[in-house]
Amino acid sequence: MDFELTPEQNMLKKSFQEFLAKECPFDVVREIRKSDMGYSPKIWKKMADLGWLGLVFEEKYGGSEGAFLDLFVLFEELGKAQLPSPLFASPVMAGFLISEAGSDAQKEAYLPRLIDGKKIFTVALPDETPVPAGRKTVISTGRNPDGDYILNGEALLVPHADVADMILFCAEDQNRSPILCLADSKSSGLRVSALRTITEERKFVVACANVRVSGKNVIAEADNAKAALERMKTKAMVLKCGEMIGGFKQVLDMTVNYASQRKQFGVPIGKFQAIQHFCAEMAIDLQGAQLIAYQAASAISSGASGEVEAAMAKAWCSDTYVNATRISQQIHGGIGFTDEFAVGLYFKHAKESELMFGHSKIKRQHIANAIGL
Amino acid sequence: MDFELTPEQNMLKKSFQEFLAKECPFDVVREIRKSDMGYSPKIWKKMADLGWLGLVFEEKYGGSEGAFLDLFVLFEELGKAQLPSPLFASPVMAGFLISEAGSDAQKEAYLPRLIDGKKIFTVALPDETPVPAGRKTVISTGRNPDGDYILNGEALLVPHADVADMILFCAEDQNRSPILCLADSKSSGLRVSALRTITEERKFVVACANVRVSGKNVIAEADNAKAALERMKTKAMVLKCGEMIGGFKQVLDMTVNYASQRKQFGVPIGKFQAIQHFCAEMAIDLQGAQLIAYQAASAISSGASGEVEAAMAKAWCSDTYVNATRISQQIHGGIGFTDEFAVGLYFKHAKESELMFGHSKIKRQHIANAIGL
Amino acid sequence: MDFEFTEEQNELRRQVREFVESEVAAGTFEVTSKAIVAEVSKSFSRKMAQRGWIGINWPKEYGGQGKGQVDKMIMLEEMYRYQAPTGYHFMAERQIGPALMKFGTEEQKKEFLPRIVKAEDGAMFCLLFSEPDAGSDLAAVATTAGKEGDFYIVNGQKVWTSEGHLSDYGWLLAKTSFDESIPKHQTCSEFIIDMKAPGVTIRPLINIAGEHSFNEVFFDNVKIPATSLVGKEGDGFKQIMAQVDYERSGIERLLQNYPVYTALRKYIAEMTPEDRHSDYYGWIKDVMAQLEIEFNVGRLMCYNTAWIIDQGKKPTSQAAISKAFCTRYEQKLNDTAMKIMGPSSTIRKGSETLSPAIDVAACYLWGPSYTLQGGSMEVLKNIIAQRGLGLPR
Amino acid sequence: MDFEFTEEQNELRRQVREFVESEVAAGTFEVTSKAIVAEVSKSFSRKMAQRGWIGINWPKEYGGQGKGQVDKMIMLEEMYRYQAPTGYHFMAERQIGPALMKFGTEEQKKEFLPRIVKAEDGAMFCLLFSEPDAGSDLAAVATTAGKEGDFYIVNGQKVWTSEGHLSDYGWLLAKTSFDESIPKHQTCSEFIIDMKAPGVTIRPLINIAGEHSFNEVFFDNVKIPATSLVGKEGDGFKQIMAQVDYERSGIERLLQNYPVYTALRKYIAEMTPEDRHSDYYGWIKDVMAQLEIEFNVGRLMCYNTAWIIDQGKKPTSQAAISKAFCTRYEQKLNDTAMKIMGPSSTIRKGSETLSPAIDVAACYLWGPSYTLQGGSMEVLKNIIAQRGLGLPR
Repeated sequence: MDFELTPEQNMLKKSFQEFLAKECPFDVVREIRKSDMGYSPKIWKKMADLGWLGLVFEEKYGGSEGAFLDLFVLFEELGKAQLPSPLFASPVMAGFLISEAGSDAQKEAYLPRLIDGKKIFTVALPDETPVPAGRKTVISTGRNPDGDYILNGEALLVPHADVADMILFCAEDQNRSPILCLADSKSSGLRVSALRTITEERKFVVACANVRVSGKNVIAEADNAKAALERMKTKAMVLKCGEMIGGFKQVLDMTVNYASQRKQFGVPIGKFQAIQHFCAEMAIDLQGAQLIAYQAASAISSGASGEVEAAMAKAWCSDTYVNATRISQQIHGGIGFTDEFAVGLYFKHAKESELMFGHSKIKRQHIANAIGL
Repeated sequence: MDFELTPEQNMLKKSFQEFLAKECPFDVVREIRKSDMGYSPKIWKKMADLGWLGLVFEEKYGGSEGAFLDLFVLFEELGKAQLPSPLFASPVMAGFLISEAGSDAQKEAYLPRLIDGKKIFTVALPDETPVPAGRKTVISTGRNPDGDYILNGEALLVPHADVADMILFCAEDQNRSPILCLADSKSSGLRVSALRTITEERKFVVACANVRVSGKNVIAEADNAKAALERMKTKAMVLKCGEMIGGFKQVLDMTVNYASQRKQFGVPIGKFQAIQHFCAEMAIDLQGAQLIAYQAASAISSGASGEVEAAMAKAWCSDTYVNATRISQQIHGGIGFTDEFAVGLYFKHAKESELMFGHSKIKRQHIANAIGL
Repeated sequence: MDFEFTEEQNELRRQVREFVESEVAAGTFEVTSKAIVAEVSKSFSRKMAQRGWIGINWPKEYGGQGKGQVDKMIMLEEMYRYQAPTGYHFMAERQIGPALMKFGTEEQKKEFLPRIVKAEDGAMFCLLFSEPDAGSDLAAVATTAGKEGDFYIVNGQKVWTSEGHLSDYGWLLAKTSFDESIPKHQTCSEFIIDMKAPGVTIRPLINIAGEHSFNEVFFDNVKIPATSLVGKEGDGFKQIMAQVDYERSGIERLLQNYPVYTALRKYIAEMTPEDRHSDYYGWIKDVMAQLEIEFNVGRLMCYNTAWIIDQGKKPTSQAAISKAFCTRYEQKLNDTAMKIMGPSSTIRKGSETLSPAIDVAACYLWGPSYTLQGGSMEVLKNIIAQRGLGLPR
Repeated sequence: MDFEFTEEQNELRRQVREFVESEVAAGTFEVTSKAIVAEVSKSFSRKMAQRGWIGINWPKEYGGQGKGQVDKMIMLEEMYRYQAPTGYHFMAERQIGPALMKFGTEEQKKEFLPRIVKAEDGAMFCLLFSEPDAGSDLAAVATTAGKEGDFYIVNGQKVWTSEGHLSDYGWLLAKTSFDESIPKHQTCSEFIIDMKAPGVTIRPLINIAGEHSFNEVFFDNVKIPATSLVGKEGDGFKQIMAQVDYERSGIERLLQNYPVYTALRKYIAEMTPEDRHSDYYGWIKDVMAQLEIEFNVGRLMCYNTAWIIDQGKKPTSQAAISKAFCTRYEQKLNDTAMKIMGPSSTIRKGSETLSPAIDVAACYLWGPSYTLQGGSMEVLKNIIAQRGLGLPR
């Protein structure tokens, strides 16, 4: 049992921190977030050059074969910094799927460019949360006589679709069986429309009208596709937890800082018991969130599936992070409610993260099933 | 719209308060609670003489035909005083059922003695909360060739069964259709065993082995029985809410009192913001509990069914009262945790009341159905 | 004890509902959340004025209808189910009018009250109380109004001024006494200030929802006539304390997000019978029932406070309870709506496609302001504990 | 970062589990809640001692095994799943032993440490800290120990003394300095006092569950030898502060009601497939999953604190976090169990019929004590805020 990072991981963590502190202070983050591109190609290139995109991939594709925990630590730091980039969409979601389920040829074709950052990938997934039948979005597929797959339908909230070179679709065939396939974002029939979202980061609706995908771009079908998708989601969810505990830590630090400085009634508000106890509650929840998220990351890092650990981590991190950002807003008062002050970013990030991969109620269903209820 | 009692009701309320303050201070209450009888026949007689048992019954049976709200106010005061007596079992639960569903002959036969307190009635109901099939308790019934009903089975948590003269059973026939019938507590085959309960008030298991009830003691059957039962439960539940807001008010008063006097670190603990905010939360919840409980009582008093209002009141009062007693325990510290100090009574009362007639989750199911979900 | 409304009140409710629904049908305004204060429509306010609904609870001598606070609440409840745009007269009717009746000079009453009640031009007010260093601690106000002959010269800065950029006048709290020996809470006075006066600068504050409704207001040697003083010099806080109960008791604290509730119910109603046989739907039922209970509690609290006002009593603790409860309800409503509606609820108005009619995410982002403005949750709890329960200060 | 145990630790866990399960099977003790401290069995403690499990984390020179706090926690986790009756040695092993090793004289160590580690006669200790006016505010201790020659004369009263009526010795905090000019927290000292000494009177306190585990202890001119002083005169508080982290870090804070959890799972497992197709069962699944998450979080917190201790660091904030979290979990467990099990859960042990094996209602009634003793929730939050986060005092 060891609750500390290895010295190597601590060095890595420090390098993440230094880069992020230097390259993306809050002003830059806010600028990127509202920019047309939605990310900074300059910073993206630097991240790629530092090897961040290939942390856990095989060396032969340009990766460094690091531990999953290394990547988790990176996401923790990204959660603090709130830097928008295609890191989650491209190496994590698309990269994991290709690397999990793709053929050697596909890996050779795509991973090196994905890892060196020259090409940006994104994924278009079906709804993860129950929605009324009339609102379901789905990309359906059938094969034409040439053996090509033909995609039709819509996918919601696809990140960075406007700048992506390739889009990995999770489509479904007539039997509602999943098919993972890659389409060039320039494909005829493929249309991308921008969504304004809660975090101010744009996401996209990707609509397909007879988009043609050749058989060689099919990554996986049926049970293979399903399994790869589950594995990818579990890992991505845990990295999202990393992001959340990073954000949570940052929010608590900012709140304690502010409460120690802001004076009302002649004293720092951090002297008031109400404020102290709010902060103590946040510290308790954060400690729990860190432990349970690292537990899940460690499980995956050591080769376990980590599914239940991931569900527990996601449930706990979602509930507590959202709550902490609400309290931090209350403690910051009016200043925290302005767009000029950074703490609001986390309030938005927490809510978006809570809903991604399912909020705590949905996770608790998984957990209940897993413990035999 | 009027949020105050009428002058007459205020006078009535004052008379309840004066009697209870005089007759049953905490020492007496604790003594009665632990006594073999489980109630004080002396106080019971006085309550009967004051007309408390007949508040809402017809004059011809010895009642005073008061409003349901009058009775509600009485229960609010009883909730403060925590006096154990068969008032809930006899006039409310049994009395309401007989008065709602009984024939004129049955009313004439039973209500006068029930109202003058000479006879004590109680009711034996089936489980109100979902329990595993193997734990269900039920009194089943069939008819023998003479037309008598034969009761078999068990009922749990029957109040005052040891001193009751008559027990009103809610039995079920082979078709699981309910039958309300009255049996003499001395009937052959009827056995009463004592349960120690959370409040220290004893309740009872009533077991029937071929207990014979003559047809003339059947109060209602099938749909009539069902409807009478629902109406009684709605009213009893609202009176229980009255008891709960009375207890809640008392707990808050005691807590504020204690916090104003108890010193730690050289000041009354009620000066600490943590304590003040706990008390403020209790006051918010109590205000809501009072309003929503009175809303339900008023609805019933004005002749409406009040079912949804009752469910809402029960849900809100249960959750907030339980929580308030937990907080009051915390504020009282060790002293509140001893049996010598009265505040613990409410902690127990809140939990028992929460579970009677279903806790908030169960009530929310009713509410959701009622609002069309 | 009576939870029913009078026949007359039911009739008022019917009339208001009819009016609002016909306005909605005619497309006079868009049904959207958070519009009560933020949506300013002089023409809509005039329509209300014509029906006697502005100042409905004002005395007849001041152009009101002489009805009660409960009547006003009935009227507002119907208005706010559809978020009628009452921003033009909202602050003036709720706070400025009653304060002027109580503390104003005859000239001030004559000048402003009829204008407010008729929603005439030049009747929109904003509140100039909070400052960067005077939030919950209002006694720390540093803006000064020094008397010079027949004028006061105002210098300083206010912040979180809702709709300051649209208002004709501001209701200003400023320091008028600079004698250190005088207790802090006797050093301030209230003024009416022309928002277009030379030396007044308004800078918009964009909030975390990306919207502009708050402002910073700067005063640089703004010269206002001595007749702008409302009430007595040094009585500023005392006068404000008489106003805040009204500020806190309104049903707008409960209904600001009613369209979110409506949208949520519609969303749930779209679920198919198949969707409904799931643990997930069971959970939706459960949280919706809890919202229903809390809405009912909040509504009773609002009417209870209004009724207390109508009895001529001060509802200090009840108003604080009501505001604390209702604002928390609204935060919970928006939070629950996003949870139930899932990731697609993060899509904001202004999207190229799928732009939602009700911007639930924006409502969620506005949430923190509810428990800050008009008395923060912590200040309200202090009031409830100390003034309501009598705990030691 | 490694959440796995070593092979050796897994082996320890296996051995302890095997032992406890065989004891349960043999009926040596009854599996019941709240037994960790309250159930006193010298013979069971001796069995543990024979296996080296008392003082497992004590240095070998004092008869311990020289293992870590994590090892101790593994051992206790297995013990407490079945609520092994460890009351005889619990306090002495956790608190008295370590304090003596740090502050005791050679004579004191020689007298008590071997006795504790072997669970010999005369090794049971209770804590004599709290007083009627010194609860959270321990500095207000008023019991005096005035020095007279080779003796101290103790006068005063202690309260909430767990198992005082069964203990051989008390670990006493008393005032030894009466000079008003000395800061309060330098006026007290620690002593070992014979609970059977003349002048010691023990009065039982019956708690709201109707059970006796606390006591009042009165001292009327109790004469104790000067050699009873532990550590330095006036260092009482400083010494105690070094002990409380251990007091707060234990896994007993999480597992005191494990039998309730077991009973609850059994109860739910009895539900038929038909029962399971209901919103109600969906709710049960939901709350049980939440308990599962929180149990996991609490367990990680316990092991984390133990690990910090093993690194030779002070876990002040983490121990406070862990105790705050775990005690709240236990209150929630009992509350949830009663809700799920419904009205029949109000039936207590000792009923004529249907007397439950696990007295869930009693566990619920014990709940309030968890967040009071060993540092109230409020004191813990103050510690977390001030010492953990560095907020101003």
